[in-house]
Amino acid sequence: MTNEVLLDFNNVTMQFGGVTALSDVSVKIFRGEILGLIGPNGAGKTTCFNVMTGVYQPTQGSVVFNGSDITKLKRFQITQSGIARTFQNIRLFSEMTAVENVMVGADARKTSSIPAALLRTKHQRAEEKESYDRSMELLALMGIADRASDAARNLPYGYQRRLEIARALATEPELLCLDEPAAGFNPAEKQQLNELILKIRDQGYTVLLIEHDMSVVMNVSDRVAVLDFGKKIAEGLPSEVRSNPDVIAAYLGVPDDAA
Amino acid sequence: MPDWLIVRTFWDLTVTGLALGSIYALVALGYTLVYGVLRLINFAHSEIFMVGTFSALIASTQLLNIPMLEDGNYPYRTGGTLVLFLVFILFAAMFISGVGAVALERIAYRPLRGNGDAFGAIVLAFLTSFVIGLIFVNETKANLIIACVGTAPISYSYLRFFKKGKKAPRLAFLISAIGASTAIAEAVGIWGPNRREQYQTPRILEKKVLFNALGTDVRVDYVIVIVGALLMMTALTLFVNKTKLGRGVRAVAQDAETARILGVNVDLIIVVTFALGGVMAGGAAMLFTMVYDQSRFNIGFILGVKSFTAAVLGGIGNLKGALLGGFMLGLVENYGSALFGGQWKDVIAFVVLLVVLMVRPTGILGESLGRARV
Amino acid sequence: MTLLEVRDLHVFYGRIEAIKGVSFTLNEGEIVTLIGANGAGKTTTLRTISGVRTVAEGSIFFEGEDITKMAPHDRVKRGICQAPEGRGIFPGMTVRENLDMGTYVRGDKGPQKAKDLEHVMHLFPRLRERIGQMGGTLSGGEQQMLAIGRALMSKPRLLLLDEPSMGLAPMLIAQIFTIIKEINADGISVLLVEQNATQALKTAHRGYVLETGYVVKTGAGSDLLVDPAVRAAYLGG
Amino acid sequence: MKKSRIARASALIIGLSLVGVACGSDDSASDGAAASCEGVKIAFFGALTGEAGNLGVNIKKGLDLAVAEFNEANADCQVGIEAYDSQGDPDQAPALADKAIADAGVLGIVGPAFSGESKAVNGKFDEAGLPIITPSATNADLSKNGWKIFHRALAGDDKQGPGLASKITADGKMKVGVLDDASEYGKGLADIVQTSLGDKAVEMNSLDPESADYSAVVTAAKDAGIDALFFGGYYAAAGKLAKQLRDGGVDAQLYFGDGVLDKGYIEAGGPAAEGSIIGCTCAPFDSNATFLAAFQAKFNEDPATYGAEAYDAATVFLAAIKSGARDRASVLAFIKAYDAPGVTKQLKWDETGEVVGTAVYAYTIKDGKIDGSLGLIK
Amino acid sequence: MSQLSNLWTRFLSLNTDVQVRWKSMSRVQRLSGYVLAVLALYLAPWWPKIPGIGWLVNTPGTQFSTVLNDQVIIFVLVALGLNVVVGLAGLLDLGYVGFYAVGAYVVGVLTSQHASLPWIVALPIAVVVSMLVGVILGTPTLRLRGDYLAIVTLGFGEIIRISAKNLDWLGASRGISDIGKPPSIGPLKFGVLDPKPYYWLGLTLVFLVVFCLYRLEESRVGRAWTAIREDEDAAELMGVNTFKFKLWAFAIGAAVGGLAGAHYAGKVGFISPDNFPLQLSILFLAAVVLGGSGNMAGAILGGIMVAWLPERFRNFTDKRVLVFGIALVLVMVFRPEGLLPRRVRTKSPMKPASDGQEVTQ
Repeated sequence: MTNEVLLDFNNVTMQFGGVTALSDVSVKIFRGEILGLIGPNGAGKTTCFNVMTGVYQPTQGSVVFNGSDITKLKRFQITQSGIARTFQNIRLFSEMTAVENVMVGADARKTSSIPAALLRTKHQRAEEKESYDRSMELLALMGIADRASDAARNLPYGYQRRLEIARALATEPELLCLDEPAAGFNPAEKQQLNELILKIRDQGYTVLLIEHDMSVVMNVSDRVAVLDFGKKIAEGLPSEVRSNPDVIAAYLGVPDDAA
Repeated sequence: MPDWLIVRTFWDLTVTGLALGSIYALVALGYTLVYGVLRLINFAHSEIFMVGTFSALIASTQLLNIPMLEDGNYPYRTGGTLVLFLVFILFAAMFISGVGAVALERIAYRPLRGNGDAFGAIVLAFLTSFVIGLIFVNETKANLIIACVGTAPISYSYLRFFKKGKKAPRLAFLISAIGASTAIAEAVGIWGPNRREQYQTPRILEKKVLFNALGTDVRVDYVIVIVGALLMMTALTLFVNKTKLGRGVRAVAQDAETARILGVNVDLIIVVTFALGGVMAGGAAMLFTMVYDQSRFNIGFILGVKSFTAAVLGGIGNLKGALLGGFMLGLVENYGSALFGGQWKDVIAFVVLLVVLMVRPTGILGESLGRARV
Repeated sequence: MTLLEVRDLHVFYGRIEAIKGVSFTLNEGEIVTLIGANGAGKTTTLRTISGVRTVAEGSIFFEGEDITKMAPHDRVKRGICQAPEGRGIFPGMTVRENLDMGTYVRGDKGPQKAKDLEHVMHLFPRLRERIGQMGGTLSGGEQQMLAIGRALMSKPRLLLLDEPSMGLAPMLIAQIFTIIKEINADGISVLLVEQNATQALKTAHRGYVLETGYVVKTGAGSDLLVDPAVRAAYLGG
Repeated sequence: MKKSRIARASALIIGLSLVGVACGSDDSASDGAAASCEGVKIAFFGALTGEAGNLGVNIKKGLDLAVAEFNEANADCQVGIEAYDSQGDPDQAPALADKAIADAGVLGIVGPAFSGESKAVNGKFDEAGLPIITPSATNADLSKNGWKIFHRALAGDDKQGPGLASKITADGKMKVGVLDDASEYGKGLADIVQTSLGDKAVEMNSLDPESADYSAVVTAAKDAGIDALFFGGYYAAAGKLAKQLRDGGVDAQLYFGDGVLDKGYIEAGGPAAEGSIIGCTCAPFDSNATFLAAFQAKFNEDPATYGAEAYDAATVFLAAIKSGARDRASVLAFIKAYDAPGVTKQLKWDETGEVVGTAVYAYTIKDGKIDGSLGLIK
Repeated sequence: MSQLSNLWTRFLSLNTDVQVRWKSMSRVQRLSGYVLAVLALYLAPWWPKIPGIGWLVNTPGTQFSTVLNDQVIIFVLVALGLNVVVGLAGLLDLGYVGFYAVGAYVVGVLTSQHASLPWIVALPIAVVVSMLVGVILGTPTLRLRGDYLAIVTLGFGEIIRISAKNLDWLGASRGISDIGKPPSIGPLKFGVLDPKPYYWLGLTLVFLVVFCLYRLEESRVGRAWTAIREDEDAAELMGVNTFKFKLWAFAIGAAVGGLAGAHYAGKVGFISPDNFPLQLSILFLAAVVLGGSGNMAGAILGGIMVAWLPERFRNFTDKRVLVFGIALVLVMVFRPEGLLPRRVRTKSPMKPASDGQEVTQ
């Protein structure tokens, strides 16, 4: 972890109709770290995510990524500039094979379009090969290469979760945002996931992690930010956050339940 | 004041536009209801309307024995008799259209929902053997015999097929709807009372001027159409909002799975939805024949496209939107015809639709019966 | 007295067998919980009991009556009502209308309904404040309360709760489980499906542990809670 | 198995196709026996079914009658009839025309019935040298394409339009609304009428014939204060228009072209159709007593629009066959030289295929029937 | 029918069987197989002369070779184009006839109405103009979703037809006659009477289009389209410029539609607005879905069926359309994904998967 700010989430306010989902939230993500974002349901975590990835335009404030303002960029441009994400409720391209799913991600960095595909230029063939090889590599990294040519919807749940991560990684992001990746995992699987997240970080990616499950968040995060009712109420090392009285009041309430 | 045709005749055009718009609105309700509940463009709804116009014809000529008047005078029916006759024809058209819509759902849609039943199986089996009969004997009577004989065994195997059915993709519903629409229109064109020719309906109502407002003569039939449409619309809104079945319709539109869990009979609600749409189309059909005195086997197609446009314009899935969209489309068409000539009116209607959708991508009032899309 | 009995249930999702022979019973007045990891078949079991999923093999008895092939609405009439996973609030209906949907099969009017409504309001005072608000604008916790309240409006003999704690903050979770106990104290049997196994086992009289479509363990809630194997697998270290 | 099914099936199909190629180009009847009428046919080309079916059925009956009479009179020469049902659709017409051309037994065509399909296929008939006599396609441009095989048994719209205009003038109308249905036929005719009427005409745009509601037109007509209205279009729209005009309080005299001359107009218009004046270059059905009697005897009904013209057209072909013509070229040559009275008019064609010396008739609707008693215009 | 359906499923699996064997054959064998199949297709005008098969395929009442070109080739081309829009990118287009009309009208205007360019020059212009029209129509409308797009495209189809009908510059309702024909090459004479050269030309165009579309499908572009169809939001968040690729799909679909129109105009020599009714759009869509939306082979089969069946059963006369309607319902009830459903491709464009098994459904 360096002190270089990768993403600066700057005084963002987000309103839907009359409802304020985020009010004046500022978060910094440093290059190479794993930042855990936690908070009770409805606190605005996913909204945060959606603002970062361009799904919503913030009412106020800005998002600066790698030194440039990405607030007004379109979603695909944000992805191309280096932010990738997974989804809380799995959203794979279900009729495509696993490897094709990942290739869609890899294609984000490619340039060949219709004319090149029609003529099958050398450049295009090289890109296709690159996409394919990179995708297979990622599938192997996630440990799901054995089902590469199965339709995504025929994969088991755990495979689908990991395929989502592979697809996001294929876009060659600098920042990887994981939205509740442990949902539906049993403890053993959660353990594997923790290792996987650490492995991803070690490969040089910065990771933003939204998670309900404390065992995941507290174990892998370098730092944790806590949201409650659209406001950031704490930020710091896991141990600091854990003992923050505001956090306990708002979130951890009954420590016993943090299974 | 400029001397343009549209300025001179503005109020005339407004009245006639609203009358036509009322018909669009009533037909649009059928599209909107079914779309709200099933997310399906019921392409064959237009034929339900067409069947309604024929029901109105048969009710008035066969059941009420109203003669075609050669001289266009209406000497003998006034007051109570007239009202009674109109109401009878209205109910006849509503009934047949309602039944038709329900049957359509059973035959063309329910099997696609993986939920086909004996009725659908028998009709589909009949149609299958009818087609087979056509290949070998191209003669209607012999064909009917073949079709009847073939029905039983085929429907048995169809039922077995239905049992293991799964839900079809959305496009399949659309194509099935298109097929049903084509088949119904053609069947009426081949075996209907006047085959493919236009027919006229007998007149019951003398179209005299009721009152004059803003320099415009307002005819009694226009008043009946507009008031009738508003009344039917109100009745429908009350039904959907205040009755138990209506609440069921809204619940299924918003979340069919949960509605089922809470004890709503979803299949019944779908039947109710189609029936409501059919009844509204039947009402529209009766009003239509009253004003325009005519129908034809293919009258549904264009009117259906227009009404669907009206539904989208107002916000599909939204009952008030159908009303607003219908009136708006009727007016736009009339003003447009006066401005640019009748040949351009469809162009104008679609341009208005496009402009509205550019500004409000889910129609003027947005979707409401169902859940707004994320 | 046995209220619900499930015998050797098999259910398919497409070609995949999601439940591979689950059997269990629930006695009148009990809270029984099904726990297990995601994909173990808990929710599918509940949905099969509600009747929205069809049974491939096996049977379900309610008060001794075979309801395996009964339509969902008839089951609600007999007193089985579910608060579904993800709450299933009708977003375009007011809280009041949502609650009214609970009485859909009963069709009660007037005083009885008003009394039930009052009872639900008493259990969930938050709903009283929100009575005219659209269901879609409620917060997660309020929606969960509404879902349970709505199911209660049908005056069930057996309440099926699917993941009532899902997506809720721990403070709220505790509240919800307290209310479940209250409901049970009123004489309503509860079948509870939960990921939050600790809380579920604390609340329930008995529990069944499901694993990939099978029942692998059963026992009193308090016994399972201390069972080392269960602890290791489902309660986290 | 070494070879796949696809390859084997393909090979089989190729082999058999090649045999087919070798066996001769296209299916052709043997046209050797000059004297016998074996396989000689006259074809009908037009709509028998579909929305425009009525008109074609009228024509087909005229053809049927003529051939039946001929076959009865010439036991040694039985002429067949082939029907090509295009449903009036220019899209379907070419494949039917090619079939007709490929059938060497077809020596002449009564049709095509409509102007649209004529444009789509007449070029083919011309190239194949297959003579046609249309009893109904009145579009003025048709005779200007240089098709040597083209003939029509009645005058074109360029004669009908001025005729109608002079009738309107003769009736003393001073302010005439001119309206059309934007179809080729309707707009073409309306334009001619409008030009012929000069400054008496008030242009009223077009209407959409498929539409149910013409209130914008009614409003405009009321606003313009016209004392007569000419509508170029077909009977279905005309019926709706008449009715809505009367209901809307417009009592201008209505004038139409031959597209409205059909009982469908009376059915659609009802009482509102009464008194409308309809022009046509076709002769009234009772203009020839012999034909009328024969037709009634065979079909038990009165002949309808173009029935007599179709009978005339067929008679010309039959005369050619009678004279011994057994191929298309000689039939064509025979028609070019033909000059004899038919049931509707003297049948003789000029270079372009227009029938010489024709007239425009005016019809009216009286007591729910088409009435031809107004007779010739001019 | 369930038995029939089973039969069909078995036929399909037989196909897979053949495919597996096909893949196991040597390159030479496969190549010769392809050549034979192509040759057989080029000889199609003579199929009616083959005993047995001839009876099956022949169209009584109409000239078979004319049907082959005017109906079958046109529908196949159009279905291929529409399949890109509907089947691959998942955009419901109910006004596709508009692009077909644009292609035909551009050729009409350039070779007869306002200029007398040779057909061969007008053809590429027609394709490009159709494509541009696709872009012009697509730019404002592709932001709409699902059924809203459907009704707007339907409106566009109508606008194009009504404009053609009322603008004198486009020949109004008179239409355009004497449209230029393809240049004759040696013994291949593109005349008025013989439809065979047109068929061969059309078939060549079909092969060309299939070749191009195949390349697109098996590339980044095809993956982007499929991703958009499956989940548009997720696709965009994975870096797919959804608007651009949807527009491309629209434009390419339009170009193929325009190509079909240009070929048609060159063949028949006369076009009028009556050739392009709204109902034709619906037939086109029916062809794609009937055959199997999203599957090129399916689209081709659907196109052939919708074009050829009505001619084959011409003796039904006025019941043809009725039967067509009933058949649509029946096929959708029993084969909701079309006659040849879409398959998930198992192999990547670069490397065939090791097992070569196809996953159906």
